[in-house]
Amino acid sequence: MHLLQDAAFGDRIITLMAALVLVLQIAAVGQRWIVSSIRIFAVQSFLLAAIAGIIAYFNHANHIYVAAFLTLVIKAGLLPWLLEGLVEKIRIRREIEPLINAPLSILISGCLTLVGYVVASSFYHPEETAGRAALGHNTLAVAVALFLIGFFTILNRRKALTQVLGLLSLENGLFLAAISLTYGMPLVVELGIFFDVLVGVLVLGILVFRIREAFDSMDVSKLRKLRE
Amino acid sequence: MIGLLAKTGLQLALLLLIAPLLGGIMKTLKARLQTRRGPGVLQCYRDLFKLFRKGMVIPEAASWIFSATPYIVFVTAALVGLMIPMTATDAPLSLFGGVLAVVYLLALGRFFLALGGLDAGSSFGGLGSSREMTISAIAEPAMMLAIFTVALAANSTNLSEMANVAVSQSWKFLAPSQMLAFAALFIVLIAETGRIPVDNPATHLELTMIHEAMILEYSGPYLALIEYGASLKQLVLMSLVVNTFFPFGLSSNWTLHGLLLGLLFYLAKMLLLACLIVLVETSNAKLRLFRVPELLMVSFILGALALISTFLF
Amino acid sequence: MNTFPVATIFALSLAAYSAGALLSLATWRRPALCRYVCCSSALAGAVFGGLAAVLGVLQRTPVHWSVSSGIPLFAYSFNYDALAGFFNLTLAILAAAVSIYSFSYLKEFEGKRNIGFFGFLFHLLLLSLTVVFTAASAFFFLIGWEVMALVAYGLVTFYHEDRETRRAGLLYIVMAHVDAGCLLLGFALLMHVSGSADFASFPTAALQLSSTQQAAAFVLFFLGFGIKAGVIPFHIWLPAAHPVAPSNISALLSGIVLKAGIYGMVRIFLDGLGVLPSWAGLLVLVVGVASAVLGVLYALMEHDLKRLLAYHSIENIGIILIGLGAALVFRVAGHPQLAAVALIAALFHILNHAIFKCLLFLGAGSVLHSTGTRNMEELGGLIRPMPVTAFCFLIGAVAISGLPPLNGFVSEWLTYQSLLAGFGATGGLTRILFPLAGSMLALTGALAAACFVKAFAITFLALPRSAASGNAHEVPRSMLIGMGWLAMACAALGLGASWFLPVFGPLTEQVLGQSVGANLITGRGFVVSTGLGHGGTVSTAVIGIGLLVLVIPAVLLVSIAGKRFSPRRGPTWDCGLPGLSAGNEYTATAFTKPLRMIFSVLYQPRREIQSVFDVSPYFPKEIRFESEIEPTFEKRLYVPLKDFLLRVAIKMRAIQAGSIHVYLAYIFITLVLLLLFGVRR
Amino acid sequence: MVLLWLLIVPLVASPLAFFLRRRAVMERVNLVAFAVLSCLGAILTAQVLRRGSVSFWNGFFYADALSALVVLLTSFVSLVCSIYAVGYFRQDEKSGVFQEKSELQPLLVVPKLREYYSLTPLFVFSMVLVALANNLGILWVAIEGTTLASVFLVMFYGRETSLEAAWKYAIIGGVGLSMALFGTLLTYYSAHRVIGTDTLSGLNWSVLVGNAVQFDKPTMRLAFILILLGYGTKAGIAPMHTWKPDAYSEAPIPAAAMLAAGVLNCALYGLVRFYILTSRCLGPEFASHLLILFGLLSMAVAVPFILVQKNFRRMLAYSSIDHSGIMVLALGFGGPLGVLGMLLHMTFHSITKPLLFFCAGNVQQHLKTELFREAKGGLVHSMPLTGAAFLMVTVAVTGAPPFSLFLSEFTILRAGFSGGHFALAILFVTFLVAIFSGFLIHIANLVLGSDPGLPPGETCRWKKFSIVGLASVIILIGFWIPAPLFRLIQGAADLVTGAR
Repeated sequence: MHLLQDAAFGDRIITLMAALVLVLQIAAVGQRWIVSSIRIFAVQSFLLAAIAGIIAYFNHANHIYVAAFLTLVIKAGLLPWLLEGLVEKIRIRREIEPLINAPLSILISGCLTLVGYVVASSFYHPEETAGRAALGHNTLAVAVALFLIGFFTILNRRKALTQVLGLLSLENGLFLAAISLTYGMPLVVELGIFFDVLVGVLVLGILVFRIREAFDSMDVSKLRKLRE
Repeated sequence: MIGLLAKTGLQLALLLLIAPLLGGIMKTLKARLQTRRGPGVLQCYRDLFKLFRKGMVIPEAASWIFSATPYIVFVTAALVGLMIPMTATDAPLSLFGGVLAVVYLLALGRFFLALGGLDAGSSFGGLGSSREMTISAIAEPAMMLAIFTVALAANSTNLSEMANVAVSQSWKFLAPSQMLAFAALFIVLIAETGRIPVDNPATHLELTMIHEAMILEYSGPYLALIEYGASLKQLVLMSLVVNTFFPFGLSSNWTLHGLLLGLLFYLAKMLLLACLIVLVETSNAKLRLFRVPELLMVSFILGALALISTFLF
Repeated sequence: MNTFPVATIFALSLAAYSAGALLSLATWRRPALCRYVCCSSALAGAVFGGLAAVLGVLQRTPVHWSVSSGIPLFAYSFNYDALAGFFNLTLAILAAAVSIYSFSYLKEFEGKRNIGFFGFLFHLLLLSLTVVFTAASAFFFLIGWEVMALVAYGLVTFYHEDRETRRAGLLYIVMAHVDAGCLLLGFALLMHVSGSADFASFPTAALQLSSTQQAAAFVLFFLGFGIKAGVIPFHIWLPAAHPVAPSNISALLSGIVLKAGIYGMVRIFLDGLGVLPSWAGLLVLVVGVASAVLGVLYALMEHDLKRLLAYHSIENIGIILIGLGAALVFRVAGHPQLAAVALIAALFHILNHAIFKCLLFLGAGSVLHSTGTRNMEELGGLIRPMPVTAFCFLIGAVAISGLPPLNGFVSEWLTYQSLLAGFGATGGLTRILFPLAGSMLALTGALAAACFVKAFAITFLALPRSAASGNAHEVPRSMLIGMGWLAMACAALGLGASWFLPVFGPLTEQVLGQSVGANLITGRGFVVSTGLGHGGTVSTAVIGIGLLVLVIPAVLLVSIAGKRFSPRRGPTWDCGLPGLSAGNEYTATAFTKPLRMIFSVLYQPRREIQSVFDVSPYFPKEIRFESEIEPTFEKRLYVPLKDFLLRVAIKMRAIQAGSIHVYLAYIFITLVLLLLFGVRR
Repeated sequence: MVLLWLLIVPLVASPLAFFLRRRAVMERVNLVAFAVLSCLGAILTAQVLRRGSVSFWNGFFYADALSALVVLLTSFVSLVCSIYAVGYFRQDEKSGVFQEKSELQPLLVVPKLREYYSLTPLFVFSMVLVALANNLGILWVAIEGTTLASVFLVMFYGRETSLEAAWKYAIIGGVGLSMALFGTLLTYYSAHRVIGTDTLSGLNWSVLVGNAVQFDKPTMRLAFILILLGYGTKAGIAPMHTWKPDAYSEAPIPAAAMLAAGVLNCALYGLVRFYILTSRCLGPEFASHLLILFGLLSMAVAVPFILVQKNFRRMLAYSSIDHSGIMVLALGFGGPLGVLGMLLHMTFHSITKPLLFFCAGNVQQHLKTELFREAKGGLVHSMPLTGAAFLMVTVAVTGAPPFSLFLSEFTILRAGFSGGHFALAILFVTFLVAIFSGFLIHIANLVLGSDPGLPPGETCRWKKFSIVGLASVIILIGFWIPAPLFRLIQGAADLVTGAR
């Protein structure tokens, strides 16, 4: 019972989950099947929601519950569902070779994780580690790494859809950073951001659909008509 | 004012008298050096007289420029003659035009002579004009350098001033700068007066003609005017050289005695210079047209040396 | 002196120009009316401008007034001092001539071209020139400057259907913008020090300039103004752009627009930058000499009448720069009197060149107008059908060759005098430069004379070389009046130089604090001297009179000695060759052959001769002769530069190859690098 | 209150246009809406000039001189574009662009026009929101909103190429904006120990700027880097500029003009807001070094593409890259002159740029090509008005006197000198000259030349009107600037430099 009041315990849990998130992200880098990378994203989002929930629970910050809930619904539920629907519609399941082959990509994401740690440590404030207010602070590195790796995924993948997935996991990184640094933004902002993400994915989805129809493939590296 | 007019009249008369004589003398001297009897000293007078009395033909292609040219050539030469000291240091019109004016007035005459040469539309006229303008153009810088060297000594381009200064400091002409300048100017003189080795005044071979080609279409009085102008120009340039470099006997005022003395000295000096020219003429062959620039380049370099030596020595 | 009228009259001329611009644009649908409006308003503006200029030159105290734009520090401020007055006077003389000339000249546009638009640009050109000469602040000056360039571009490309014209126009505007850039930098530097855009604040600010800053500013301004003035080696746009414009505009371009560059130099070098070191002056001098000699040498090889004149503009700009450079050197060497003389030589040559170059271009315009060709090899014999034009052109030719008694001679004489004095006034080996410059000036003069013998004789004398010039006709009266007015100006400024020169008194006093204008004149007012007590004297008036008087003995000789003075017309003898035809005549190419061979090092002439024969090579049916000289600066300097730039640009296009992954990679790499840069302490 | 109306008007106009599906009505709705918007903008300007700043909903919406300027420019641009759009789309319809079988499906006229006329107000709404939002998070949301609203405008014509352009625009924009969001987050973090997180106003700029000095410095450094990259992407600063040529050349002209003259300002506005915080917190050096670097880089990148350009639509994009580079550079030069120069440049650029697009649009619609090679010159014979305007605006947009952009560039140059960046100033001028030359050479060869014998191309009154009107505004503003406008700009500049 007392375990559930111990900030240190929560902190460990959060760290563990964050590590999981990172692992998932790196796994997604090597992933070939679109559907499974969508699922990976869903799980990742679920973990994030959980982290958010734990932070909210441990320092009684109610508005983070909202954020957690939204993440759960939109990112772990709605978006994966939409995307899988899209995959069904356009019947393209398998990602063709990424620009950089899997082992090398994974190596690079390792390096990016390192960069994440360097960046995070540059404004890491040890005096804040004590006490419950500091919950999840050392997940920041994971967040930055998540961001960078997501970015890397976008420029590494050929398929329009996987680029969208990369964009989403990059957003996840931001979310993790947000909750772990400042326990989220003001609620209005959170709502706005979620709304934007939703609309953005819809727009991109429509785009993907049209591209599929126009070029009967989703390979964006074929989009090279506009050039000097 | 009256004095000025009198001087002008006097010098004009002197110019018109001596000019043909000088030409004659040079012809005779040349003939003698070539062991010919040659024409008399007065031959040029006879030629002019004859030409003036002849009728003339004006080409149909020609315009009024053709007819204006002889007058302009003659007038410029005469006017220049009034700006340079002959017997006395202060020439009548020297206040109104220094050596620069002299050079440019002669250029004016040449300008119209070249136009006249082209006006008739004959290919020889064009040939002559082209060559004349070319040679005079490349002779110009050398002449200007030499003149500058002399003018720098007097710190003036005013010929009377230059003569005065020259008179006041005797034996100045022995200074290396003066000698070099003289050499330079002498070459230019030969080029300007169209004598061997640059041009042959006696030839009518189409390939070698320069001055003669220009005036090929002229005849009668106009030809006479042009010839007269040419001899005036020659006289003017020669007296320019002698009086700026060897100003002996130039009378500083217009007294009768001074003038007569000055006249004697003047004639003597001119005779010497004439001999020098004739000597050069007879001892050289005419150069090919495209060797002339080299000769003039030599004179340019001499001029430059003269200039440098003014403040080295 | 009461300064009130200057401002008002000047404002009137500005108003006339602006109104003219708008009116001619408004009436473009009715060409005839438009033509009247255009020319009359320009003439009115010129008259007012001239009036204001005369007052402005004579007045001692400058007039200054200013109009605000919305932004502080950017004000439209005028300053009408003696220098501005002088340049406005030049402008006014030319503008009057051109607007009279255009009255008939524009008639050929009717129905073919939009006279309204032409008038609009024409007035804007005059307006911007006035602004350039009177602007009191760098900002306003730059606006006038650039408007001038743009309008000139519009006028140069007026016949834009022709490809060459478009190319020339572009070359011009690009060079013009480069010079505007240099000026922008130079002025920004000065304003950075002075903290104000007013010219008036520059002299005091210049005292705080470090020597390197001063040098930098000088170089920038010399580049800027030099390009505009077309000094070698920045001249390439000039012979391209000036000929292709309508002739009345070419006259203005060569006559006065080039002078804007010189105006800037006088304004800035003598007034704005403090006392420049002597190397600056010597640089100007040397560049001047180079421009003069090379300009005339290239002009000799031109057989396009207007291009030939354009190259002569380069030459004369060089002569002007010689005077200016000498003035700069003398000022720093501590001889203000001498500097004043040199400056007067330069300024007077500006005025003279403006007049006779304008005259010559108008003459060329008339020739073009009535024969339809600029190629001298197709002209000839025009002196009979168009006697007045021929006479005016001859006056211009004599004047530009610097022959007495016309105006070109006086300014060159003054230039010689200042060079001569320069030898004594400066120390060290550099003093050699002055006499050498003098001799080069002499070479220039003689070559110019040769060139204009060619230009006049081949164009106007002997037999016509083509049908076009065979049935040429004299141009309408207003064109003749325009030319005649300038011809008279040439004669007046030549013969009356000694009465005109005192005008420069207030000018030099303003710029150098030395008023020598008055004591340039001795001998009852008709003798010009250097005003230094030594150096020499000349009197074009007396020379003129002398030339006239001495005609009497000549005539006497001819008519008395020659009793039977009866000129008989006959065929040209030509050493007995029968049947003279235009084919026998010397061509322009032939005329300059000796010089082409003598200076072949410079020209690198290329010639090819094909002879077509049927029986034996010794009896050719026809011979095609073709000869051209190498445009050294274009070939060696500008073309390689252009090619290099384009090659680099084309290589750079690989950046935008179309692959979104590459695009994202740019951002990603930038991000990572910057993050690592951001975290380092 | 006026703030609310500024937002409501476009927000209402969008559904109106969507449901009243008749062309004439939709056109009118847009015209009226943007006319009203411009009036409101003027009113806002007046209020700001009087009171210094206006706020609403206890500071949720907040307008000072800077935001007022951006609102004014946005409304002006949208009005001009809506006028031109009428003529433009009528011409499109006449020449049957919509009917022709595109890759996807035969596009019907009304739905397409509906798409445009209902999306544009949303687009404008989000641009206005950018200027009025006090909360930096909302600012970000609004800018993201501009992207989302304009993606469909970019792929309006539904060609393969426009899909490609839209995709690049969306992805690059999305990535860029997520960087910006990260930056915002870090700013919030670096501020939260000073202000505290729980309050809603924790991200309000008006609150942050007060105590920016105590922010956590290393965090702020990273925050500014991310913001610069993020909003820089939206402003098209090299090397994040790559989406611009594609998007600009594919979008219909009015939308492209709004992207170039409207969104650019919004992105730079966001950048400036953060620049203020950063320079208060870290001092100007850190920010200005980065800004100068990216500004010059953008100009340098623009030069070669303008010099050797085949397609005049893409050329306009590079010009706008160059201009955003100039503004960023000006901000980097800093000091009162630099900031003033930047804001002047922003104003003049937004006034001048649309005309350039309009002329290009006319040419493209008349010649049915956007390649110089196929245009073959001689345009002035068939469209004298457009030709003249095209040349004029080319000169104007490349910053030659007497046009207004010269004033701002001159100011920027002086800022460079007073900042002691002599070499950079020389580089700046060199780029300007090169760009002028490249631009003029291309356009002159397009406009001038012998008559290719095309039919006269200027029939539509709306297009003529918009061109003549805008041209006269440009000429006027070149010589004289209304005092209130300048006071507004000056006020904004003081705001940035902290002089007030």
